[in-house]
Amino acid sequence: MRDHRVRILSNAPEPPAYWRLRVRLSEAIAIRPGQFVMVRTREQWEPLWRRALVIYRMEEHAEGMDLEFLYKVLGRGTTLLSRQRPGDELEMLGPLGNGFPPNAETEVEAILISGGIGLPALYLLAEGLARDGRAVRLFHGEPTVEPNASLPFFEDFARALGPEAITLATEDGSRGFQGLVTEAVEAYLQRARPRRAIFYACGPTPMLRRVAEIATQRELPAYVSLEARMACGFGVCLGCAVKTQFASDRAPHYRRVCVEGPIFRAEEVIWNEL
Amino acid sequence: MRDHRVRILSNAPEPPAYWRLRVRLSEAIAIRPGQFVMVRTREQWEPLWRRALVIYRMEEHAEGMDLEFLYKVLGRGTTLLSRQRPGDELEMLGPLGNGFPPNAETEVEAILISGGIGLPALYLLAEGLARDGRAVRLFHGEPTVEPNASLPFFEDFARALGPEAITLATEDGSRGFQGLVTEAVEAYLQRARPRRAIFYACGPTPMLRRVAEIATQRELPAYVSLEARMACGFGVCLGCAVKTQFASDRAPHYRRVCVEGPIFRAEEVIWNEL
Amino acid sequence: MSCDLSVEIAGLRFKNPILTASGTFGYGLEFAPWFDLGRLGGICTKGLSLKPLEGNPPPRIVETHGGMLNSIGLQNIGVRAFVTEKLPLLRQFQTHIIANVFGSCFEEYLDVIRILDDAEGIAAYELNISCPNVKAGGMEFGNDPDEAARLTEACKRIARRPIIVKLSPNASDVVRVARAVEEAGADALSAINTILGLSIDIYTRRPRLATGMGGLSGPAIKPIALRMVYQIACAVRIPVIGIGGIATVEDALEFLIAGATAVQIGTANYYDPLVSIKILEGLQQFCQQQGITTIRTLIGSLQMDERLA
Amino acid sequence: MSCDLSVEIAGLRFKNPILTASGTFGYGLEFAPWFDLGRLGGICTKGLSLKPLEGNPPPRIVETHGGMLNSIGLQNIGVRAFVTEKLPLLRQFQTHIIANVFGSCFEEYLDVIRILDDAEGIAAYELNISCPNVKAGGMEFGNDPDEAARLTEACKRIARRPIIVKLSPNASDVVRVARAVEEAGADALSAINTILGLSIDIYTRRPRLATGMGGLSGPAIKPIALRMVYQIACAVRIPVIGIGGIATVEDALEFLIAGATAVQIGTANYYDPLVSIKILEGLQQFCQQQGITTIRTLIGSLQMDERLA
Ligand SMILES: Cc1cc2nc3c(=O)[nH]c(=O)nc-3n(C[C@H](O)[C@H](O)[C@H](O)COP(=O)(O)OP(=O)(O)OC[C@H]3O[C@@H](n4cnc5c(N)ncnc54)[C@H](O)[C@@H]3O)c2cc1C
Ligand SMILES: Cc1cc2nc3c(=O)[nH]c(=O)nc-3n(C[C@H](O)[C@H](O)[C@H](O)COP(=O)(O)OP(=O)(O)OC[C@H]3O[C@@H](n4cnc5c(N)ncnc54)[C@H](O)[C@@H]3O)c2cc1C
Ligand SMILES: Cc1cc2nc3c(=O)[nH]c(=O)nc-3n(C[C@H](O)[C@H](O)[C@H](O)COP(=O)(O)O)c2cc1C
Ligand SMILES: Cc1cc2nc3c(=O)[nH]c(=O)nc-3n(C[C@H](O)[C@H](O)[C@H](O)COP(=O)(O)O)c2cc1C
Ligand code: FES
Ligand code: FES
Repeated sequence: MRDHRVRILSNAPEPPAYWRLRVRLSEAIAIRPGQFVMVRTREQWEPLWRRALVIYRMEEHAEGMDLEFLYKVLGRGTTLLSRQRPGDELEMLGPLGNGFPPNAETEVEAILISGGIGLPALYLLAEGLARDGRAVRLFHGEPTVEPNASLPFFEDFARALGPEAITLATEDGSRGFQGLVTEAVEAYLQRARPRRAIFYACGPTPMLRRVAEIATQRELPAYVSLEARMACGFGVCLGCAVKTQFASDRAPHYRRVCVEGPIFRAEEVIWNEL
Repeated sequence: MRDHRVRILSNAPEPPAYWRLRVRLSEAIAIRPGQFVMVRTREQWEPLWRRALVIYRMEEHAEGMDLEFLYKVLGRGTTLLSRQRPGDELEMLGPLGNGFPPNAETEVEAILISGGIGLPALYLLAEGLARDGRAVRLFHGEPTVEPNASLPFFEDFARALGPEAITLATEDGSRGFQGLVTEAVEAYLQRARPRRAIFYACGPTPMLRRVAEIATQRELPAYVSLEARMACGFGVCLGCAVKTQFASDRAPHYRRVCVEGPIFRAEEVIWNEL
Repeated sequence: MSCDLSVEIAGLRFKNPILTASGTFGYGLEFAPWFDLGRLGGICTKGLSLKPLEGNPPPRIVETHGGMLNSIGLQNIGVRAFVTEKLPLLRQFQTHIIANVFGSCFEEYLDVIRILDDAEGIAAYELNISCPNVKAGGMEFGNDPDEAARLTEACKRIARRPIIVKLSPNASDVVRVARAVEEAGADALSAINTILGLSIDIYTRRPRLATGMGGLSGPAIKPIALRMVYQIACAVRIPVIGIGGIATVEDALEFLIAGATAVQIGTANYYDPLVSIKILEGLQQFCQQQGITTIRTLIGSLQMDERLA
Repeated sequence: MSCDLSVEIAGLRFKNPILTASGTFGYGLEFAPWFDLGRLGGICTKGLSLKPLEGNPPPRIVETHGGMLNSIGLQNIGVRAFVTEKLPLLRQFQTHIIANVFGSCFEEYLDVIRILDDAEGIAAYELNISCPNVKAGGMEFGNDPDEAARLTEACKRIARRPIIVKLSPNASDVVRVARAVEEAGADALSAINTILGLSIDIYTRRPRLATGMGGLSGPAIKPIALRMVYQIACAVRIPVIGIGGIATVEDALEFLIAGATAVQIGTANYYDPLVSIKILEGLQQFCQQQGITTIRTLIGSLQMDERLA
């Protein structure tokens, strides 16, 4: 964990509704899938807090390392970020958070589920599992997607997993499966009946809650990547607390999304206190 | 006076210590020499206030009008401005302020005096007087100037006035006259003894005060362009007040630099209350 | 369907709840080149005193993070010049003119009101009680509930128009002052005025304002102002006008939801002369999107857990 | 020539006046990966209570212009766990550890201090009196000068280490509280804690913090904090530690010039974990540039026109 001064290589909008940011670090650092950074622009006085971005992709090379991020422009922080140009510098604290646990068992199919801007949390995981020869499927949901738009993130995942391993769900049926991504997952489970499976999910809370329910019903393990308002990202403000329960015999208590998370086992999260 | 949304054409550093900004307005507007604008970048939350910049040069053309500014990077506002790129938009309120009065008399030599970033206030005035065939001299002071640096602003004035009409003074003698710009003016007055002259000055307060003294000693009229902290620039905050006295029989009272100024007659300014 | 934005305060109907704050909108006329003043719910004039006031020596303002300090010193042309020079032009606009009034002693407040009472085209008076009370050794009127109440009562007795008392956040207990002036007959309250602050030039080791301390305004104070407005609105029955750091339509909505019947836009006018109209349009748009047919359903709709309030 | 940055507070010598504020620096150890904690003048720990506290439900924080609201609910591991798990590691750094202490009643404050008194490696106690006093119906201890004084006295009586009382800006009259606790024996004061504020979600019409209101901190509050620190420093003879919105070396210098003997850096640690060291280095540099040989000549050097103060 350091406060890296990084240089922007590219920063541009990308369909359906994201921005892709590529930056260069002067050194290679160890990153676990699902870890994030806290970022701010140079001379940024407002907003005060840095913004959390999960590390989408990375590439080591002779000059150090390039990192890629996928983000959605929502408010002040991401608007400011979207106005930065190649050559501009960012301050990037990281890597932060626990990241996804390594998958010890080999015979298990990894089912990755994302909604909207939850997607970038899953790429390094997908790539790593595929590299290890595991079975991996990605289900990704969007509200809507232009029928003819090229989807660069799709190609990223297709290169890593093969195109047949990816399912796109759109709420309005504009492309792929019509319905919620969790419905696409359930349809798949009905159809393919994988013997052993594990869920990795990132997306809006209602989606994660539904993933947790499906996991419970089918007695499958599930990891979810949570979001919370973060002032620091490294464990000192206690602002990002979520209520969790580790084993049924211990009392529930707050854990920090930025340090003990953002990845939690779905059954440890007390969903109605989120 | 409008809040113009303008597009940056160029914005780059320029010796000895300034930045030159060129923007395009979609319409031509009437501007008096010495008038200013209040400017902020898009989505600027901090700093809160716009920053005052005098209109340095202008050029009308078929698509509207280009304005040029010369500025010095001092604090938050100008740092932010310096990080804007061609294509970015600015919000520009103006033109504001009274501007220099038209020079009615023809036989008078106009002596323009500037220190540091006071310079841009004088270009449109110089150009206008020269166009009208008046005698104009510019005296400009800098703390120091690289001996071999090209000085683009010098060329601007040289084109308008002829190079022989311009005197550069540097405090360390690195170029031109060695000493304060007001000393250069006095040396000139001693030497050339112009029969009738009028001063127009913009620069740091001590310089302006000295100009006022010289004007009083020699019984010459003098106009000075003042600076003040400005929250609005259009007369409603009353923050930019300076104490002035119009005629010896009227009590001194505060006037707004942004509306009744920034140009004042030197003898109207109560210098020890600035 | 467009939303009914009108609200009622002190028996007056305001076409919408967007007003501009005293001292940040000149005498109103300065903004006439920018937009039709008649679109505003109301305009609070620069503070008016009996005699013209020259104001404080410069520097009078300094920027801070998210705000500014001012010590203008209540510079104004005096109530008589206001009535003869400004009011005739101002009252032609279809909006409520609220005359902001102050004095350095009781009698001065009353004198200013008497003069205004004789003039046409004023809707109400707003008493600025954040003024040094010369008789009480320079303490603000607004610091002491009893004195604020006495002042309110005296003004109510003579004024032929409604009295809005503008509360000072520097009072020890603003809610107590609010209750006291309500009881004394105030028709409405406005809150907050600026918060006392300080800024220092580290090189000269002097305050950055010539007069020392000054009043803090702007987005920086919004959370504090909103909290106070909420607390005041809970404590009184008369309408409260919310002020403090409002710069966007979201800010204005927060104040309305917290219990303000209307809002005043202050410092934001300086860096965006069109901000009040932008907020008004944003409000109309928000209500339309949310299917709100009258703004009055929004006012005071904050759901605060009782245990927490 | 390098400047002597050391200052004395409550009989303790601090190598420099840059401390970190309670609740914004964890238990200190969280920052050990970032820099040598021994470079700091001191570290104020997260507030410690007798029993571990779970804290408030989320959302606990919200960003505002130039600041943030928090309602963490004083979550902490409890004083005993602090003494056994954190202190042994923390006291190895060459800096003063100040234990920030609170309770929901008098006895709890005393119990916490008793436990800490038995431990090694603590320099002083900082009493957080901005805590709801359960016995006084949830009112803050810090709101009432008499109660604050009684608490200070009780703590002084038993503590074997100096007591710093941390003042609440939400008190009706912070200067009166300052005077009262000085008289009750406080060795030093620190000011200010967070200012009560509110932020509302306009879509849900609920507060953005689960618990309703929260404490405002960050650059937004600096002018207010600086004003209060100046007023307090003028009113008491014991040292004052300045807190509130410090983010740059200029900010820290303003507080020292206003009369603070040292400062604490709070919210800025969140967005820049190295900020306290940057400020320390900036301070050293400033003194060198200005030819200041001891920081003590700077403290309280504000030239305020007497008529204005
Ligand atoms: C560990 C972690 C990793 C993250 N990784 C990524 C990433 O890789 N890419 C990415 O795009 N984002 C990511 N996020 C979310 C990202 O940090 C936020 O989107 C960002 O902070 C928003 O900042 P802002 O300044 O643009 O918006 P703000 O101004 O802070 O607020 C956003 C605006 O949108 C509203 N808003 C915020 N969230 C929601 C919501 N869920 N629904 C509706 N309105 C909302 C707010 O109320 C506000 O009006 C991550 C968050 C966490 C905690
Ligand atoms: C009518 C008018 C026209 C102007 N035209 C121009 C122009 O054309 N070009 C231009 O460059 N500037 C011009 N200025 C000045 C310009 O507005 C300021 O330089 C600018 O506002 C500084 O903003 P900032 O945010 O960079 O600095 P801020 O952060 O606001 O403050 C500047 C920093 O530098 C310090 N500082 C400010 N002034 C001085 C000083 N005189 N000496 C030492 N330190 C100082 C401050 O204390 C602060 O630390 C004009 C001003 C006025 C009133
Ligand atoms: C420069 C300035 C001058 C002001 N003058 C007055 C005044 O004359 N009378 C008054 O009641 N309030 C005055 N105020 C206070 C504002 O009306 C308002 O209450 C305060 O600024 C908070 O709102 P804001 O944060 O939106 O600016 C003044 C404020 C500023 C910034
Ligand atoms: C999230 C958070 C938690 C805090 N917890 C405590 C605490 O436990 N005890 C305490 O005395 N002050 C606490 N404070 C107050 C700070 O120590 C400090 O007084 C205040 O934040 C103002 O300083 P700042 O603006 O630099 O942050 C906390 C502040 C924040 C933001
Ligand atoms: S974001 Fe500060 S503790 Fe997690
Ligand atoms: S800058 Fe506001 S009145 Fe001149």
